[in-house]
Amino acid sequence: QETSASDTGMTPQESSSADTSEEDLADSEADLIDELNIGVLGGENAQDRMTANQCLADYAAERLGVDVNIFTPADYNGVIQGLLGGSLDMAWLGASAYAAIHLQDPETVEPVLVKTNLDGSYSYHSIGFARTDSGITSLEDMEGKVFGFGDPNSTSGYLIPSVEIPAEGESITMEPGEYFSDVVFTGGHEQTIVAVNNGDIDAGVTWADGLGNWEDGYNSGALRKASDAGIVDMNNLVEIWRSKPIPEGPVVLRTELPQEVKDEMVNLVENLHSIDEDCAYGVAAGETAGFRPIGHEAYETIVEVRRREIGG
Amino acid sequence: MTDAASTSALRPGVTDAYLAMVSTRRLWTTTGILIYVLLFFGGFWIANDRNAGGFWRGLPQIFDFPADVVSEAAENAARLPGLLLEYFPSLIETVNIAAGATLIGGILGAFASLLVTRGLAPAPWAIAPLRRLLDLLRAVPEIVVALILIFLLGGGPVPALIAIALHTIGSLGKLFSEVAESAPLDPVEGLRSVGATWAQRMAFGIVPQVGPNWLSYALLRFEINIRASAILGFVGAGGIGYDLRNTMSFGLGMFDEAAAIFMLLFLTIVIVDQGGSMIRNKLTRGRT
Amino acid sequence: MSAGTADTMAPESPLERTTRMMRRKHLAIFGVPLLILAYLTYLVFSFEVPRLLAEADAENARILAGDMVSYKTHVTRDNGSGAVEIAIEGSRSGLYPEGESPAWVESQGGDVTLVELGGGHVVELIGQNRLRYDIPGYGVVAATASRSGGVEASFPDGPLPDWINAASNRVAITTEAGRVNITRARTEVMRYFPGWELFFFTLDSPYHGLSPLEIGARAVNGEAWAIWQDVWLNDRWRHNEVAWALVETLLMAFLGTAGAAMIALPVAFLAARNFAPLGPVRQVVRRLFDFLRGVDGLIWTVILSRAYGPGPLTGALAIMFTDTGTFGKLFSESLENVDEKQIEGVRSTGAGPVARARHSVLPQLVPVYLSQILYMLESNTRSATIIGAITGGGIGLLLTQAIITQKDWELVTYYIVLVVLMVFAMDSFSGWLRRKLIKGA
Amino acid sequence: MLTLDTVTKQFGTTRAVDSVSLDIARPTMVGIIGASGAGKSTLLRMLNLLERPSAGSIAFEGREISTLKGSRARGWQAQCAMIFQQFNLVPRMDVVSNVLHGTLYTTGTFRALTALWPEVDIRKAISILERLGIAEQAPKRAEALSGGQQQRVAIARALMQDPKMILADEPIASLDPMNAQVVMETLRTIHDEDGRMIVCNLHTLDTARRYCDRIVGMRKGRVVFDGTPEQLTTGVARDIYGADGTFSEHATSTEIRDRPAAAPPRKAASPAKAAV
Amino acid sequence: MLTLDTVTKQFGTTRAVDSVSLDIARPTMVGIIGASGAGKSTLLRMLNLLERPSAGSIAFEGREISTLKGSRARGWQAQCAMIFQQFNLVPRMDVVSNVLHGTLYTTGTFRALTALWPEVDIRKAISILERLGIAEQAPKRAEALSGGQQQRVAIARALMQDPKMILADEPIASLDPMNAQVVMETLRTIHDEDGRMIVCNLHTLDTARRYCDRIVGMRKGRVVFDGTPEQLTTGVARDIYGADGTFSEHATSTEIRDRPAAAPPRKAASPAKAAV
Ligand SMILES: Nc1ncnc2c1ncn2[C@@H]1O[C@H](COP(=O)(O)OP(=O)(O)OP(=O)(O)O)[C@@H](O)[C@H]1O
Ligand SMILES: Nc1ncnc2c1ncn2[C@@H]1O[C@H](COP(=O)(O)OP(=O)(O)OP(=O)(O)O)[C@@H](O)[C@H]1O
Ligand SMILES: [Mg+2]
Ligand SMILES: [Mg+2]
Repeated sequence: QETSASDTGMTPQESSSADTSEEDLADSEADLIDELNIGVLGGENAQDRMTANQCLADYAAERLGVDVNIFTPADYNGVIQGLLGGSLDMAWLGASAYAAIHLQDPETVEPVLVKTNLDGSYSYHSIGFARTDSGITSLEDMEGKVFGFGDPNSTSGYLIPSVEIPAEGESITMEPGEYFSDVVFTGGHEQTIVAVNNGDIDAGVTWADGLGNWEDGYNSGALRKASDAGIVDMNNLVEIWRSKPIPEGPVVLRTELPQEVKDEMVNLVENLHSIDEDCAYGVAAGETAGFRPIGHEAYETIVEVRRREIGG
Repeated sequence: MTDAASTSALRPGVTDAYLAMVSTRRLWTTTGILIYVLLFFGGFWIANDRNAGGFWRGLPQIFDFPADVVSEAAENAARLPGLLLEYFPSLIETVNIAAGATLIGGILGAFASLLVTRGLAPAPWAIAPLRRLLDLLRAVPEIVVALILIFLLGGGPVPALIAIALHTIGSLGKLFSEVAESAPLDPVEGLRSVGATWAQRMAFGIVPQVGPNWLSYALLRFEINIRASAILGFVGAGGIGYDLRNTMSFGLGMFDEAAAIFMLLFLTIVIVDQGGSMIRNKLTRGRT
Repeated sequence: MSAGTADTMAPESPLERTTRMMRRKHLAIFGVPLLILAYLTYLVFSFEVPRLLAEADAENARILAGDMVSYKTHVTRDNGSGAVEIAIEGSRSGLYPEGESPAWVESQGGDVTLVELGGGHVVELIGQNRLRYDIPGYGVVAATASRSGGVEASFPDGPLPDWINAASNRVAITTEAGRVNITRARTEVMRYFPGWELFFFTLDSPYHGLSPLEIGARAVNGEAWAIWQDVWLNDRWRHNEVAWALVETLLMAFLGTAGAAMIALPVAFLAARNFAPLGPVRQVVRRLFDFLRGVDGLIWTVILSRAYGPGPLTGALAIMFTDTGTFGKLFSESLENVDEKQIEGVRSTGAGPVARARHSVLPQLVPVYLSQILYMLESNTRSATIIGAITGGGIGLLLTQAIITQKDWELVTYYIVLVVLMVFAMDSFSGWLRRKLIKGA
Repeated sequence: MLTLDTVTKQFGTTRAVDSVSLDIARPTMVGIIGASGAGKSTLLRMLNLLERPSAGSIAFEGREISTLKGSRARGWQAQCAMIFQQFNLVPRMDVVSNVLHGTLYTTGTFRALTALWPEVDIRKAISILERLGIAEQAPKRAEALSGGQQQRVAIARALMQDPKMILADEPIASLDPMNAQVVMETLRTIHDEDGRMIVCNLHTLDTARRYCDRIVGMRKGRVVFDGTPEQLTTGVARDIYGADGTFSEHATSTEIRDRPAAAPPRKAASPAKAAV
Repeated sequence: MLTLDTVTKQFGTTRAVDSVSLDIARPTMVGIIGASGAGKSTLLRMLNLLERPSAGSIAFEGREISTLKGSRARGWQAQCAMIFQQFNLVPRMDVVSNVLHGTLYTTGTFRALTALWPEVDIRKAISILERLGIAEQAPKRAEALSGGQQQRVAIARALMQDPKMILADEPIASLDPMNAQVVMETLRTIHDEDGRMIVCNLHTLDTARRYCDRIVGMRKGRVVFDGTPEQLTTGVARDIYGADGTFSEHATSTEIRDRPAAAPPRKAASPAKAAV
């Protein structure tokens, strides 16, 4: 997937706008839009999300000369609806959530940037896990057990595992009551981890970068957060499945935004790492090598998968 | 008439006092209305400003979402009966949560109400603290208790049931106590005079009198609890709310299922609402 | 007394009739509780209560209760570089600046960092990857972490107690004094303190660690505004945003209730039998009210979030839609119960319909409406909390998100306290207004 | 002045008022008596256009009023004030506002909506209240007043209309004897001083005899007696009330017997004095 | 039997009962009379332990009862039945259940709550109702009965307690004269036939005179008269009621005057007959 990302280079305007003086832009764009609304997905509590992204909003407001607001809807669907309805202008989505929007209306948003890991890759994994003391170590042991997804719009928490797990074995299906005794949605990555840890479900899927050590919950991801917070003891959990690499979701902008605004935002986020490292850490929710341009093509596979799985 | 004129000349005080009263009243009314208008439009402006979408911009889009749902549902109209059947068990779970919570909350609320009613309470010193406790139970939104219990007990209907039941104890306890407070105490005194215990006095002297009214309030609460139960499902407590959230989240491709769930929920609410108000009318009118 | 003499076709004696009545009564007295019991039993099994009880984890409750009223400070060593970081709650906003540390963490020169957990518990972080933990009453645990060899630990003799969880790549020790985690990559020592950390000032504030007296003195010396700013814009607790969230929640409740009442007020006339003689119109309006109510705030919220996105307006409109139905129904019912005498009295003077409505109908309805509206305002304050959790606005969102992410229970507690206070305040405000407007004048 | 010609009112199958013809040439104080259900109220309500006759005509000063519609009908109502047994005040509003309702026909819609009464009207209302001896109650809510006071507020509202005719439907039926006397004397004084026509339903014979110039007896919707108080003998009363042998006039009395009946009612004490 | 020694009851600043001493040696029918507020009710309520005396002692058959607590207090209440002016029945429950409430002290709570009354108690309740002439009403709700019938149900409940003493607090004050007579005659018969002590508050002199053996007069909480009916002259009554010259015994009467007073009340018709 890395190649497909590098295919989408910068547009000419982007490089030129980078050195345009800020005041000019602020003046000329004031009447293009009256405010910019950024939606930020879940995974952390709403307040931390606000805190982490406030600096981005401040930079954007300064550059665009309009109010920039951060919104932290309760779930993926909140952001999706906001983008579809046009009340949100920008968001960093999961791949599946992007696909959902694209399927419903391809004209609504366009992907512009993607976060890259420290090693330059921009992928992560869906990790299946269970409690150590349950004796489950692989998908074979899960027959007749309860399996848990996260949010229906999550790529790693639903879309990818729902396609790849049935491919792991002849008899495995995702239909509740067939291979698994039940298949449930817990609502999110955090809920999945707690549900597995509590024994409410026998195994679940969540996301991790797959780098570093299992006992730390890997270098980043939902498991790491839960482990750091002391909610789970990684000794008590065991990895039972791992997906192929999943492309990181795109930063999207509403298509209808004026080109100048789009350029300005792309420029800002792409260079955020060099402008303000702390801010970039917050926006990217962890160590990152920065954002780099990407286009729709990188997500065609996911869109196709989603179309097949869910419809639309 | 001359008589009237002369007296009015003698006592102009009444007229002046009244005119003064009228003008202060007008001042208060005007100020009140101004404050209200200011609060409403100011508040509206703030809400509009802090919202992602603006009021006027969103107005023509209000039906976009229902239109999506309806069009997909219409395309797959043939599936609808099957879907209704498929999600019926979830509906039952939602209704069960509401019914169980109303039942448990109602029974405990009834006990609590007797403990906090002046004139009936066996321990008058406990009235004030118990009332505060009931207030607290009412004040905490169900969703808070439910989510914490989901953390402690895991997802599913039980946290929702407990959360709604706790809230129900608070609100029914208060309402029941208001009813009990207005019940005549003659029968209680009559029973006291024969040497009846507190429990007997309550069971025979109060409960038969307030029963129909209590039942009527409990039914109203049941209606409210069905809605609460659906909402809690939406945040992870099972039932039809859980399915609604998932199908809604899936969006296009699952909208026919969402439509079926909408319909089930809507019909249930309307049926319980209408049926409930019919029974309640009977209960409260069939008295006296 | 002489009833027994007339044998043939004798009407039932009082005793027989009483016995029959008693039997009917017994049916109800035993039947109803039995039905309730049966239903509850059914619920117990259909909701899998026994399984739930068996699996309920007291540990979670302990974490929750502990976290609500205490915080922990992490001392983290990177087992690769040997660098030590101290951070409250392990979060970046609570990071101690380079070179600063709380008194219980002591850099012993060289490579040794001494962490005192209190109660005689002392942890030594030695070099880049070694650890020594002296546990009073148990003994010394020593561990070395390495990329290749995992975590090699030595424990005092005897079986491992259950508060030590040791695996080849990870050792976790939880004592009453604190927690120690060693993995190949990191060593983490956590000490717990009661209270809400950094509630007023974050570490980077010049006022952190000052006593209230000192702060008071500085405030008097003209720093009041700066002090206030530091508290108000506190990076961790973000009091300003919490305050805004409360305002948003109240706004949703107020705008929703007031808007619904204003719409329902005139429309309700069309649904009242004694004011809308046209049957079909009445039926249509009534069904509309039923529909608005039946769709419920939850669904309205979901529907409206497409058109309006996240925020308080969406919640306010959702409440407004449902409550227009509720008020419509309530108002039209009160309209049907108005006292005709007063209206007739005004009518007999030749007053027109508008004047009649204003001077004889309205005075009767105002107190009824006001108490209904205020009651709904109270209840909508709670609803707005919930709806905010769905639409993405207000204190409800903060609260549910904090609960769902499950680590910031002190934030959860803070929000719950605020919500409860808000609801109490709203209750007493509406009670005050009710007394003022209805009983007063 | 007022002419009723075979006025009939049918409610479903009951004929509440049955071909009543009456002619009242001058402003008189007319009492209408009759048993419960005789049709007294219905008759009065038709005069005020609160009900429409099923048949027959009602004319005042030559103008047919029973067919008036809309604003004209309300114009007639404004000229023909009505007083009710249950006072029919707005209990939650203050006394003066209740009196001011008497001006609602002439007040513009905006004024009516905002209740911004002109000061001159307020002064007039209070002076009427003073005449009736209840000016002190002006700022109170109507519901805070005793029954007798409330009925006087209703009379004040009627006077506020400055009507050509006052209709009173059992104005004293809800009052105790003392208040009943005050109210009836007030009405009589208004009749005597202002020369307004008063038609008053009464259910007690002695009151009718004492205060009215002309008495109309009704039974089952029909007029069965029409004459002076003197002509109303116990025998006639028995006919009107359709009573059997046990009929006792006493039973319908509300008079206060231990009061000095010496002062002839026609020259009763001034209302201000009567109000105690 | 019953001895009251300087019994006093203070409510805030009012002394409702003030140092009342009484001694009733045999089961007598005692009437207590006095104006409203004289302290009659308070005295009776103290005897039944519905109130506790502020000072003084109440002893029954030598046992001090005013200090009894908990179950013992309820045991005394079970022996000392009380009848109220407002009947104090459970209006929504049937008559038999109301009567059976008289056994609540001895019936277990579970039995009572589940209405599993012992068959013998049910039979007894119905036979008492039969004795009082209202057995036909047994399965009806108490609220469906007339006042007189309800008071007889209350008496039945008292009899069900098989009490040593019956207290009656103005048992006939809410009843019409006819029913009042039936109830008083019932009480008298119970006294005569069962030999139970009856203490009965009354606010009419003639009733007290007619039915009681001994009359106690109270005024402002104190006993101001204690003697036989014969000793209760109009002069004494005037003292008790603190009435001025206009005091008319008539005003306190509830007797049915047009009934033949011939039959001496002591030998009144049997209750069954009295019930019409
Ligand atoms: N709105 C109505 N609808 C149907 N029947 C009515 C109505 N108003 C009055 N009636 C009937 O018309 C008859 C005359 O009633 P009306 O009230 O005029 O009698 P009344 O002489 O005023 O008696 P009362 O002394 O009881 O006021 C009665 O039989 C009454 O039931
Ligand atoms: N619970 C109470 N609290 C305060 N004062 C009381 C209470 N009960 C009675 N009183 C006062 O005690 C006095 C005696 O009252 P009590 O009811 O015993 O009089 P009574 O003779 O029964 O009069 P009545 O004929 O009105 O029943 C009265 O002044 C009454 O107001
Ligand atoms: Mg009438
Ligand atoms: Mg009394």
